[in-house]
Amino acid sequence: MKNSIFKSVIVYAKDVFFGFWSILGSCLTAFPYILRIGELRKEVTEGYPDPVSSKTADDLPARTRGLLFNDIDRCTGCHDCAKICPSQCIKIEDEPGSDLTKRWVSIFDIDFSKCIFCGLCVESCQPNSLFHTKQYEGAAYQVSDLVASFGRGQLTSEQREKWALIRKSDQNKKGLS
Amino acid sequence: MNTQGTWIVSWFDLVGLPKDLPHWVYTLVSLVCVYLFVVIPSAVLMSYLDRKLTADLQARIGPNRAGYAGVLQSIADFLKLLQKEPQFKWGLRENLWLVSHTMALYSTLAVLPLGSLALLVDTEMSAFLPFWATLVLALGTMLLGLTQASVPGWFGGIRVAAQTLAGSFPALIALVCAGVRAGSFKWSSLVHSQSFALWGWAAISNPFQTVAFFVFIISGLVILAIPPLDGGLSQSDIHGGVSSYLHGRRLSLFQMGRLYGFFFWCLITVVLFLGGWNLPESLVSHLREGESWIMLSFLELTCLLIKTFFLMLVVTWVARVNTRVRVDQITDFSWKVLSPFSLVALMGASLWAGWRAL
Amino acid sequence: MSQNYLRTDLTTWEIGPYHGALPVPMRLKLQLDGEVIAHAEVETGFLHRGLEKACELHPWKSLVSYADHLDPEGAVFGEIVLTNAVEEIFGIPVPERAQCIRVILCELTRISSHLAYIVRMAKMAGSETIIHYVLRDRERVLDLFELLTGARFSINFLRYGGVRFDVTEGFIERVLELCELIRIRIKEYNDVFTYNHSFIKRSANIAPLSKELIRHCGITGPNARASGVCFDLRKTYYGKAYDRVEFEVPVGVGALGVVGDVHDRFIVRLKEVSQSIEILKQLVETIPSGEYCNLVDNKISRAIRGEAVSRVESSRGLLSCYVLADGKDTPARVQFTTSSMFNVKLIPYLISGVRIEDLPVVLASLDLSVAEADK
Amino acid sequence: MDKNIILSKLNKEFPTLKFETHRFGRSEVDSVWVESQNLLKVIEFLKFEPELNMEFLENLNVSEIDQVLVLSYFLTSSYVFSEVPFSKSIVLRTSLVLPDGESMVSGFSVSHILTNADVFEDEVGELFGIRFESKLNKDLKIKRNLLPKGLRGFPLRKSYKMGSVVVDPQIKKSKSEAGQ
Repeated sequence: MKNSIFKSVIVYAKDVFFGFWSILGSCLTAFPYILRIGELRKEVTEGYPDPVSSKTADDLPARTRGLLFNDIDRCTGCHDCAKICPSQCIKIEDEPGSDLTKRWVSIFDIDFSKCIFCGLCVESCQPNSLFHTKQYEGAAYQVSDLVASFGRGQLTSEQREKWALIRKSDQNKKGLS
Repeated sequence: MNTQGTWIVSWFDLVGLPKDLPHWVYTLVSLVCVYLFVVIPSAVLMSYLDRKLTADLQARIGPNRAGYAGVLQSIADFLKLLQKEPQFKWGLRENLWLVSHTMALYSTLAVLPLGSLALLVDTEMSAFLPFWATLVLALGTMLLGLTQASVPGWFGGIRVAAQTLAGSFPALIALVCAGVRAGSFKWSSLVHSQSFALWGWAAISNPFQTVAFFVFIISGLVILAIPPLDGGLSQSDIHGGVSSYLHGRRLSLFQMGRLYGFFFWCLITVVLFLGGWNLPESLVSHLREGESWIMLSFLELTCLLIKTFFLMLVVTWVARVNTRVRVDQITDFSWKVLSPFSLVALMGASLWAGWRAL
Repeated sequence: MSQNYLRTDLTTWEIGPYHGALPVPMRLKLQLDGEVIAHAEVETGFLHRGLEKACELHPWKSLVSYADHLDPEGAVFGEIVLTNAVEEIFGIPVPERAQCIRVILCELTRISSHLAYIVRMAKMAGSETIIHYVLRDRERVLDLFELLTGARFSINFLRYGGVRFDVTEGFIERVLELCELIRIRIKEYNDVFTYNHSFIKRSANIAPLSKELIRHCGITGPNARASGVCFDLRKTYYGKAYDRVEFEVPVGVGALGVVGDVHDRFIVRLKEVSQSIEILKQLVETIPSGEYCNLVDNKISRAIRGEAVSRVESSRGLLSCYVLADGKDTPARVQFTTSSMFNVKLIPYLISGVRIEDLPVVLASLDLSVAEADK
Repeated sequence: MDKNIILSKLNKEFPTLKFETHRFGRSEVDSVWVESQNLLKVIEFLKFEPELNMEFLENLNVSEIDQVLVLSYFLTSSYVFSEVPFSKSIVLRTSLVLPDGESMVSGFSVSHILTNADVFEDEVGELFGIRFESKLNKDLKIKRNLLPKGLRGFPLRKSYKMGSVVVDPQIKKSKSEAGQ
C-alpha cells in the first residue's frame, strides 16, 4: 500500500512536470519568431494593394493560366474552343468574311463567371490566337461585367453585300482558271 | 473612505479647480479620471499590442492599415462594432444581466491599487474585494448565456459557471499566501514588504511564493475564462457560446468588460507578487522631500503598468501557441493540480514567515 | 457509455449544414446527455453536383477537367484514376517518364492535402500559431504546382497517354529544395503542436476507431492505417512507378493513448508527409528520360467498346473509378468510388460517447471531404 | 492460380446454376453473371466460405446499357484482418429490366450480408430509381438525399431529359412571390 501512494504521487508529479515542460517548449519554439531570428522566420505576408508588394504579374511562372485573351485578327472563327469548353462559357457568332479562308467574327464572348480556367480551349486553338495572360485580378461589381468580349462587332448590311460580290468574283476567277 | 482621496487635490492645482470641495466630489472625479486616463488607454494599447504580438508570433505582418503601423486598429475595431446593428430583439432580462456583468467589473475601479498615493480603499479587506468582483462577473456572464434560450448560450453559461467554481478556491488560497508574507492585506503594506530589486519581489523571494504566484495567475485565467481556457466562449464547437447572441455595441461592451477583467487581474498579480509600484529608494526619498507628488505618482503608475502589460503579453503568448483546453480538463486541472499546489504553498509560506519571525 | 453515469433525459441538438464545428456541409442530429453525445444521426447530400451525369454529357477530352473537381484538394488523384481507366479501355501505352511525373504530382498533392489536414485539426483544436506556419509551407508546395501545371489546385494536367507539358528545368531543383524545407518544418510542427501537452490532452484516447468498425464500414486510407490495418494500395497493388521506390507504410501504434485514436490519425498523416518526401527524393533523382506524352496513338477510337476499373491510393483513402465506353464520343458511365463515402457512414458510430467540445476535433480528424462523398 | 479457386468453389457449391463467366475488360479479374434471385445465396457463400472470406464490397456499379440496368458487385477479400489484402477479387453481375422512364425498379438489397453496401444502394437507388428491399430495417443513422426534394425523374438514366423543373410547392410559391 505504501509504495502505491508514493508511486502515484511520482506519476502525478511527472505528469504535471511534463505538461509544464512541453507547454514551455512549444512556447519557446514560437518565441524566436517575435525577434525574426534567422532566415526561416521572416514574415511571409505582404500588403496586397500597396505598391510595396514584391510580386507582380510577370513574376508568375510561364504556364500560369490567368484571364484569357483572344487576338481576334488571327482567330478564324472555327468554334473548336466553344465545343471543347466543359462549362460552355465561350459564345461565338461569325459570318463569311471578305475572302473564303477568313471569317468575320462578330461576337466572341468569354463569360469569366462560368470559366474554370482549365486551359482546354487554349490547347485546342489551332491558330493559337486564344492564350492565357498573366492577369489574375478578375473581380467585378456586377456579374455582367465578368463577360469579356473580343468580337469585331456586327457587319453593316452594305459591307455584307460588298463582300458577297467580292467572294462571287473570286469564285468565278478560281472557277475559270 | 479615508482621506487618501486627497491625492487628487495635487492634480487640481494643475487644472485650477477650487480645493475645498466635499470629499465625495474628489472620489467621484478620481474614479472618472482613473477610468478615462488609465483603463481606457491601457485597454486600447493592450488590444493593439496583443494583435501585433500575435502577428509577429505567426510570421505575418499584423494590422498595418489604420494609422501608422496599425496603431489606431483597436479604435477602428471599436467604431466598427458600434455601428453594427444588433440582430436579435433584446428583452429586459438580457439587458439586466449585461449591466450586472459590466457593473461587477467597474465596481472594482475604486479598489484599483495604482500607486502609494492613489489608494482609495486601503483597508484590511482591500485585497479580497476584487475577488468578490470576479465572482459577480462570472454570475453575470453565466446568466447572460442562460437567458439566450439557445443551445450555444446554455452550454457557454454552464461552462463559465463550472470554471469559476473550480478556479475560485486556489485563487483565494494563493491570495492568502501573499498576505501571509506581507503580514496584512492592505495594498500599501503588501507593496511595502517588497522592494524594487528583483530578489525583493514576493514571487522570487521564496519557492513557495513562486508556486503561489503561478497558481494565482492560472486560477485567474480559469475564473475569467481568458483565451487559453475559454471553453465557454469557444468559436469552434458552440459558435461563440455566451457571446453568440451579442452583436454590435453590446459585444463591444462585453469584450471591453472581459479585457478590463484580464487587465485588472494582472494588475493585482503584479501588486501581490511582482513588487507593485516600488521605485528605487533613493529616487522615492528624493521625490518625497521635494514634495513633487505628481511626478512620484506618475512614475509609480508607469512602473506598475509596464509590468502589467508585460505579464498580459506573456499570457497572450502562451494562449496563442497552445490549444483551447476542454472545460472538464480545466476543472480537473484546478481541483487536482492548482488546489493541492496552493495548499502546499500556503503551508510553506506560513512556515517560512514563522521561521523568519523567530 | 459507462453505466454509473447519472442519466438525465437526452436533449436533442441539431447542428445545421453550416456550423463552426462541421468541417463540411452536413446536418448532425445529436442526442446529448449533458456534454456527452449519446446518439447521432447524419444527413448529407448538400454538395451533390451531379459529377457523374456531367461526365456522361461531355466528350472524352474535357473529362479530365471534371475529374479534378471530384476532390478540390486532391485534384491529381481524380485525374490519375480516370486517365488510367480510359487508357486501359483504349489500350493507350503510357511512357515511363509520364508515369514518373504523375507519381511525383501524386506525392506533392498528398503533402499539400495532409498539410491542409493539419490546418483543419489545429483550427478545431483552437491553436492559431501552427495554422500560419503550416499554411506558409503549403504555399511552397502550391508554387510547385503552378510552376509545373499552371494552376494551384485544379491542375487539369494529365492527358490520355501521359501529361500535358514536360517538366520545366527549374522544377527538379525546387522539388529537392522543398523536401529539405519540409523536413526541417516537420520538426518545428512537432515541437509547437504535435507533442504539445494541451493538444495531446485534446486528442489522445478520444474516439478510437476499432478494427471491427473499419470492417463494418469499409474504411480505407490513413484512418484505417491509424488503427493498425496495414493496407496501402501503393505497396500491394499499384505497380506503376512505386516499385522503384523503397518506403515503409506508417501504421498507428497508439504511443500516447489507445491505438486508432484521434492523435494516432494525426501522427500517421504527419509520418506520411515525411514518407512522401523520401519518395519524392528517390523519384526526382531517378526520373527516366524520354517523351512525356504518347502523342502518337492517344486518340479515342469510337470502334472500341469496353469497361475498366482503376484504383489509386489518394490522400483520404482508396479511390477507384469505373469507366464504361460504348463507342460514342461521350462515355456511357463514369463512376467514382471514394473513401469519404464510407467515412460519412462511420460518423454516427464514432462520435457516440464523445464530448461536445471534442466533436469538431473528431470530425476534423477523419479528413472528411463531402465533395468526394456526395459527388 | 487463385482465380480459378473461386470459380471451382462456386461451381462445386451451386452445381445446378450454370455461371456464364467473361473476363472483366482487359484485367484478369473475371465477371460472373448471376440471376438476381440467387444473387443473395452466392454472395452469402462467398462471404462465409472460410478460405475465400470475400466480404469487402469495393464497388457496386449500376450502368444502363440499351434499356437494361446492369448491377455489378465488385467483391474483394477482406483487407482488415488478412496479411495479403486485396488478394482475391471477383465481379458478380445481375441485370434489371428497365420499364418506361418514370417508375421505380425493385431489386434485392445485400446490406444485411455486406455491411458497407447501403452506402452504394442509397446513392444508386436515388439516382437510378431502384428500390432495394432489405431484410433488416433501414439504418436510420444515415440519410442521404442527394437530389432536391421535388425533382421528378432519375438523373442517371439515359431517358432523363436534362433541365427538368423542380416541382416543389414551397419552392414554387416562393419563386412566384419573388417574381412579383
